[in-house]
Amino acid sequence: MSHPAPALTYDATVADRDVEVRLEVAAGETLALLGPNGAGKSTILGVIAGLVRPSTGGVTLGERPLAGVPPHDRRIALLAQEPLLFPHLSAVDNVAFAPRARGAARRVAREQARDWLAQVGVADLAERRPHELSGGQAQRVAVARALAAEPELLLLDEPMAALDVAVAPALRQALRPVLADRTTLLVTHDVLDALLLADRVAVVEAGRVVETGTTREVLSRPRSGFAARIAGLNLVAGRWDGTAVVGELTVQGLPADEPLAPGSRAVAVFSPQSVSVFAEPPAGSPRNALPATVTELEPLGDRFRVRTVAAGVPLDAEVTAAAVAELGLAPGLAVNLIVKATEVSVHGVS
Amino acid sequence: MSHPAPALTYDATVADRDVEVRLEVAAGETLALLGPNGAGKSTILGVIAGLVRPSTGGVTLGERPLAGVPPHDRRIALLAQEPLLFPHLSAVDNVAFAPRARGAARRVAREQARDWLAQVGVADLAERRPHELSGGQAQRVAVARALAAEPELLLLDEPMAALDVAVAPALRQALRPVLADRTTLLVTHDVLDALLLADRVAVVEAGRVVETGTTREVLSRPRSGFAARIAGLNLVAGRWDGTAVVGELTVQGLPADEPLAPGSRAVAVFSPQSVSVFAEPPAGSPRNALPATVTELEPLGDRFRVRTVAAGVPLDAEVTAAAVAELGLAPGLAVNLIVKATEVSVHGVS
Amino acid sequence: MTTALPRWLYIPALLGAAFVLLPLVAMVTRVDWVAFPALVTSPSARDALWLSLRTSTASTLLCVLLGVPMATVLARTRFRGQALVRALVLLPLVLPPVVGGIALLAAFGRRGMLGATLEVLGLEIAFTTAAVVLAQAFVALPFLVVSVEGALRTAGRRYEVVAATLGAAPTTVFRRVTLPLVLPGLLSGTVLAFARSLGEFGATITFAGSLPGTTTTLPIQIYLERVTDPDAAVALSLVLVVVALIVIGTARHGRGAL
Amino acid sequence: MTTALPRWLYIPALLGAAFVLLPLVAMVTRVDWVAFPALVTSPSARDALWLSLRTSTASTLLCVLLGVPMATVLARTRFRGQALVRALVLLPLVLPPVVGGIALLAAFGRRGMLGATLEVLGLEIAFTTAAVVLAQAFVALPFLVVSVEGALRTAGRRYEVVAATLGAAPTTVFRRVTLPLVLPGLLSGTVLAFARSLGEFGATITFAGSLPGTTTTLPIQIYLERVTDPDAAVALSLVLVVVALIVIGTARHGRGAL
Amino acid sequence: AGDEDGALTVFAAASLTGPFTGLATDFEAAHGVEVRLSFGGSADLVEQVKEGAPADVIATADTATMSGLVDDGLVAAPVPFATNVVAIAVPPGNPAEVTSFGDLARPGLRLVVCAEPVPCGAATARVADELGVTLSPVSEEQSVADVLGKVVTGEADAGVVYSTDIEAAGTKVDAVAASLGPAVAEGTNTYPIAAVVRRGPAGRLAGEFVDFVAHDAAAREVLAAAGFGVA
Ligand SMILES: Nc1ncnc2c1ncn2[C@@H]1O[C@H](COP(=O)(O)OP(=O)(O)OP(=O)(O)O)[C@@H](O)[C@H]1O
Ligand SMILES: Nc1ncnc2c1ncn2[C@@H]1O[C@H](COP(=O)(O)OP(=O)(O)OP(=O)(O)O)[C@@H](O)[C@H]1O
Ligand SMILES: [Mg+2]
Ligand SMILES: [Mg+2]
Repeated sequence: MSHPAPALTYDATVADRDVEVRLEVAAGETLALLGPNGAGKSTILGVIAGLVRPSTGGVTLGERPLAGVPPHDRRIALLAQEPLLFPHLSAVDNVAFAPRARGAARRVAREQARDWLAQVGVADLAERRPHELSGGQAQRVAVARALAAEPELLLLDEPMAALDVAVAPALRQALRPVLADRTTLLVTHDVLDALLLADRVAVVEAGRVVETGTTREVLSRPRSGFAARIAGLNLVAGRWDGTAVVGELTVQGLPADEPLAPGSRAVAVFSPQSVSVFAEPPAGSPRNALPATVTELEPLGDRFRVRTVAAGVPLDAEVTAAAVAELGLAPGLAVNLIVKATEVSVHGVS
Repeated sequence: MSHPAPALTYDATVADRDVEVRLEVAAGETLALLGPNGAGKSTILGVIAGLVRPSTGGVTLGERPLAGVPPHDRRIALLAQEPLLFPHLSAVDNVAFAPRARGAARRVAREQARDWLAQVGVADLAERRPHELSGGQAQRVAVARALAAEPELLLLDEPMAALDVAVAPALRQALRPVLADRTTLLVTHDVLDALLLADRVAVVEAGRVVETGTTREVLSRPRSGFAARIAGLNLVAGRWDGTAVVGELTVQGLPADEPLAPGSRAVAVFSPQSVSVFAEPPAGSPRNALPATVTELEPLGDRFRVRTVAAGVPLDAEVTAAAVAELGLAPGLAVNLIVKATEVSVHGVS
Repeated sequence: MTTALPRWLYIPALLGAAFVLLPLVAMVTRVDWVAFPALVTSPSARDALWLSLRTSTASTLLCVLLGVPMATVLARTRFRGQALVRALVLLPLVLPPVVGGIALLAAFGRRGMLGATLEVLGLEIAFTTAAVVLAQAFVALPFLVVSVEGALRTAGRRYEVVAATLGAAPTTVFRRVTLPLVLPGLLSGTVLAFARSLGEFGATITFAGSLPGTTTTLPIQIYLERVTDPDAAVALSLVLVVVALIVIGTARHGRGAL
Repeated sequence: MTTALPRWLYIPALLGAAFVLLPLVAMVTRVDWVAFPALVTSPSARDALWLSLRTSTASTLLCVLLGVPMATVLARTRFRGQALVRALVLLPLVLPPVVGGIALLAAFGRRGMLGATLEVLGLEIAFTTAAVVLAQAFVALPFLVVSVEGALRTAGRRYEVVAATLGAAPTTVFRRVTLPLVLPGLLSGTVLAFARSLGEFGATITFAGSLPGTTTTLPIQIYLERVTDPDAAVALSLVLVVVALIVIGTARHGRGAL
Repeated sequence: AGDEDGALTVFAAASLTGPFTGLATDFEAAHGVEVRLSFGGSADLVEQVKEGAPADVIATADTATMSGLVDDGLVAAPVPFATNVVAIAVPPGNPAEVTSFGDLARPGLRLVVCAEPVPCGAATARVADELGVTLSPVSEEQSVADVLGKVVTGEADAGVVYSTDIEAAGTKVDAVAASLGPAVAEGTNTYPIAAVVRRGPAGRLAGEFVDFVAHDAAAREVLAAAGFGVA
């Protein structure tokens, strides 16, 4: 807890799985790993945790090269893709395992464990054995168990899989403070996880890192095929004033999960699909009318992605080919971008 | 394959898990089970498959009461929440297991298995052992294995979990024809799965069915708390004319996954958040301007849900409180609902 | 995937290995290597070895045929008195083999429970090679049952359940899922049963007697030689050891290849 | 979760059960119930039973202390010659117990390899109660090693890996994950080792001789009585059977409660 | 062992179990010491003594086995103290109607004998030789007890064991009277007893026990009553 979070340098090859990757995670930073099935995400986590032996290269955590360091000495906790709860221990004892392994007294460890269980919303299942839990419940207990290890580096392999939609936001919120002061690698298939929990994103395809960058960069201007399929969001940063994010642009929206304190840093997120392009600002319910200039038109099958700049902020809209023709869209044209406030989710930025 | 799909009647209690449910699935119908973690979804599937003994009540498939019928004689295939691939068999032999158990020759069974593997996009992994597969790859092989069983009743427990976003649509498409002529129960956390694959939806909360109905009803007018959190979509049915779904209303949109043949039945789906409310039809990129009459205003925290009727079709919009005030929205008011075509996904209906 | 073992664990492990290996090494040092070839190739030794191999193979086969179903029923069903049945089935393990021989006589002997029945059927078991096989199977069967039942329990039923939901009938499940999954346990059980059969002495001599070529197995030959020719006894013991090592080694190798 | 067993499986299972149970039943019918109480409560019988219980307990303890680490090292590490070591460790299973006794004498006897060393230390092992314990442990150790190694292999390393990533040092992993997970296998291994110790005869009589109260265990007593008093032998065998049943039953019960 | 704690340990051949148990009690009464008895096959006992078993006195079933100890200088001069003769034992009622040694060669008869290396087996072989009878036993057992066991259970139609064993078995077996005919000498074993030399000269008590068994009149009577020949 008290040691400052160390930085991670990863440069290793796992030849028989054809995974050859270089990655850096700064101290305290959370890096999201995105990529299709079989891309090598779990393999990377396995190498870092000391469970998969790289054929060449290795991993350095802070000043420590981890080659030859056994898993339990790495101060790295791994939440694997399967929950793998210890079948002979109750939920609370599963979570108390790491505190007890660190030397905490049984009572203290169980108390901490109960706190963690409460944070992931399954406090009432503390005494259950793993085989008495549903799939999602087991997944949550596994998350609590990994968090309770309070490691220097946290590796989370799809922590939100199997969770119901009502729980995921709550869990995301529980994770945020935990990840804030801890170096973390987070494997996810969900852009929202990346957006809300990660500082930077690395996209892995077929065993290679095809793109890295800050979450905003990658999600708003994806260069890799995979990222483009799942991201391409508009992001506007600023401070929350109670109804809008105010920065270079003012964008009204609704806080996504938690209540935001006015004045706090926030980012407004909305998809290009939700952006309408008008010649003139119309009268109606949409709260956001942003004057912008078209910079580029990019065909996307039967649609076009309209790239614009509004007060220096790049914003995209996605419209049909018919709309392009009707509005005569072309680079240099001044337009009004209309976005409904209910389509804009606002997230606090720590 | 050749037997006509039977109907399912479920009326059973599992006392120690507090799951007490009545359900009917018509012959050939696909029922989606939605609900939070621990609601009892997997338990219901377990009872149907004959793996969980109900404390009272039972299950009838077609004319057959299933009480006392062992799992293998039920002609029911279950894709469980964990892939549970046979560790001693390669991927292709896992999938070939059911055909071979039905008596197919080894070569024939393997050929069928390869087809199924190709359909879920992992044909190249046929010879791999389960421990050499990534999480998502294993999940896909498990889906193929369940489908290859060609049962009278198919039980799928979160078939899309662990799949990357790029694969999910393809798998959904592979599932559609399979589910079309087969009675199916599908547990999912994803509304889109329910929408695209199911005829009807049942929402389970805390061991009770709190809502059932056609997918359209439940997803567009959810009455239960859980469904409301995840659904509330606008659905407009009609025939696809190449650019729009034409029915009582004409709604332009983009086919979601597959190319649609003009003239085929289709449904346009868009969320209330994407619907803007205008006093007058504006000029701009949005392709859909639908005259409607406000029927009701429903506060939703800091937002309002505006219920309207357009040409007899109920359509909702979600707007901020400020917009309600500015536009003077009230029941009876005539408005224009504006929806971008890129926000409307069009799905073929079989 | 690798995790380290506690260091201290190696100390008792080495001690244990020394405890088992030392006597074997000590015995080997007593072998008279000059006379060895003659001793182990004498006709009586060759007869005994050949008989031992044949009977042990037969009894192991019998153990597998009876023991695998027994283990499966014990591991996979529940019935009244199951605990008692399991304990009784394991009894030959605890019974001094001589007592086992007495019990076998009481059942299958000429004056035994089934004696009259067997006589009517024209079956005489006592003093035949068949008696050797029965005696060996009686003492070896529990080894197989224990190994396989343990493996079945540890493997659990999850995969069998999956197989059933895929429409596989019980026999298919058993053949294509259960057996392959417990193959390591079955193999080590088979090795144990074979080894125990190979070493069986007390029950054999009590139930089957000792006639060269018919019922004098290698252990009985060793026991006999011990009195007249201790060198020969040690030499034959070594042969037994080598045969056992080959069997165990082969089985482990096969298992490794799975 | 329940799946059916193939019906035909019950046929060989019942045959197997009959094969084991019939001799036991036949033996019981031979017991002279009138004389029974006197026979089994004679001082020599009581001495022998008490000695058997004490030595079997001690040897089982020794087996657990040495065998669990051995099994763990065999199951969880790889080293050159591992296959050979494993085969050698299993050898006492195949060795006729008498040969085992000879080997023990060769190692620990007065004329044995360590004889001189032990004599200097003032330790005489052969023909003492300690020798009984060693002889029993020698033949029983492989049972424990096989059971525990099998359980360790079937349980796999997945949970140990998880424990390590949670920061648990090897000793913690071993104590809090490995051992609890293989507890069923450990328990049945312990029962097997105890049972085998209780029934041990050949190695004991060779290595420890037969001195009433010191080395005459119950099986040796039975062997001796067999000549003079077959009724007593059968009665004592029954006592052994009952003790074994109690031990096995208790252990299974404990295991069930886990 | 023995002397230090005032106890005397006697190793004796299994066939001596009956008489020696009585003799030990008598000796204990007379000398106020505890006598501990260990019975077994003669060869086994000799082997044990060679390996350092704590015997003070050893009595074997023939002189050949004892000679091994003499050669190694482990015992003082052995004293012959009894003889035993092999005889034919049959199940009660003699179902196979065996009346002479010659009958044992009858085809189909299930005969069980001791293996040749065992003293009683050696005696049996000598008798068969002398009488010119070719035996084809169904089993050659390791010990008298095993032979007797097969006769008692009726597995065998006849067995050759010591006459003392038939005596001790009481009604469970019958003896075939005068079965050896002229080969009695060949069928007779001489039992020697000797004090074990244990790190220094044989203990006084051990010598006294040897004396007692070999020469005490009461002791001789006990042996005779058990069917042993006492000269
Ligand atoms: N033990 C193994 N031996 C050989 N290949 C393996 C092994 N485990 C995984 N692979 C392969 O290595 C590649 C990377 O797998 P990995 O588990 O890292 O993927 P992933 O990115 O985590 O995928 P997912 O999203 O499906 O979990 C895959 O092609 C997989 O099939
Ligand atoms: N073996 C069991 N014994 C007792 N309770 C159990 C057992 N298995 C599950 N439960 C409980 O029964 C309830 C229903 O579980 P079920 O697995 O059906 O949930 P689910 O709807 O599938 O949830 P999820 O979305 O997390 O998979 C849960 O509260 C769970 O804790
Ligand atoms: Mg993965
Ligand atoms: Mg579930």
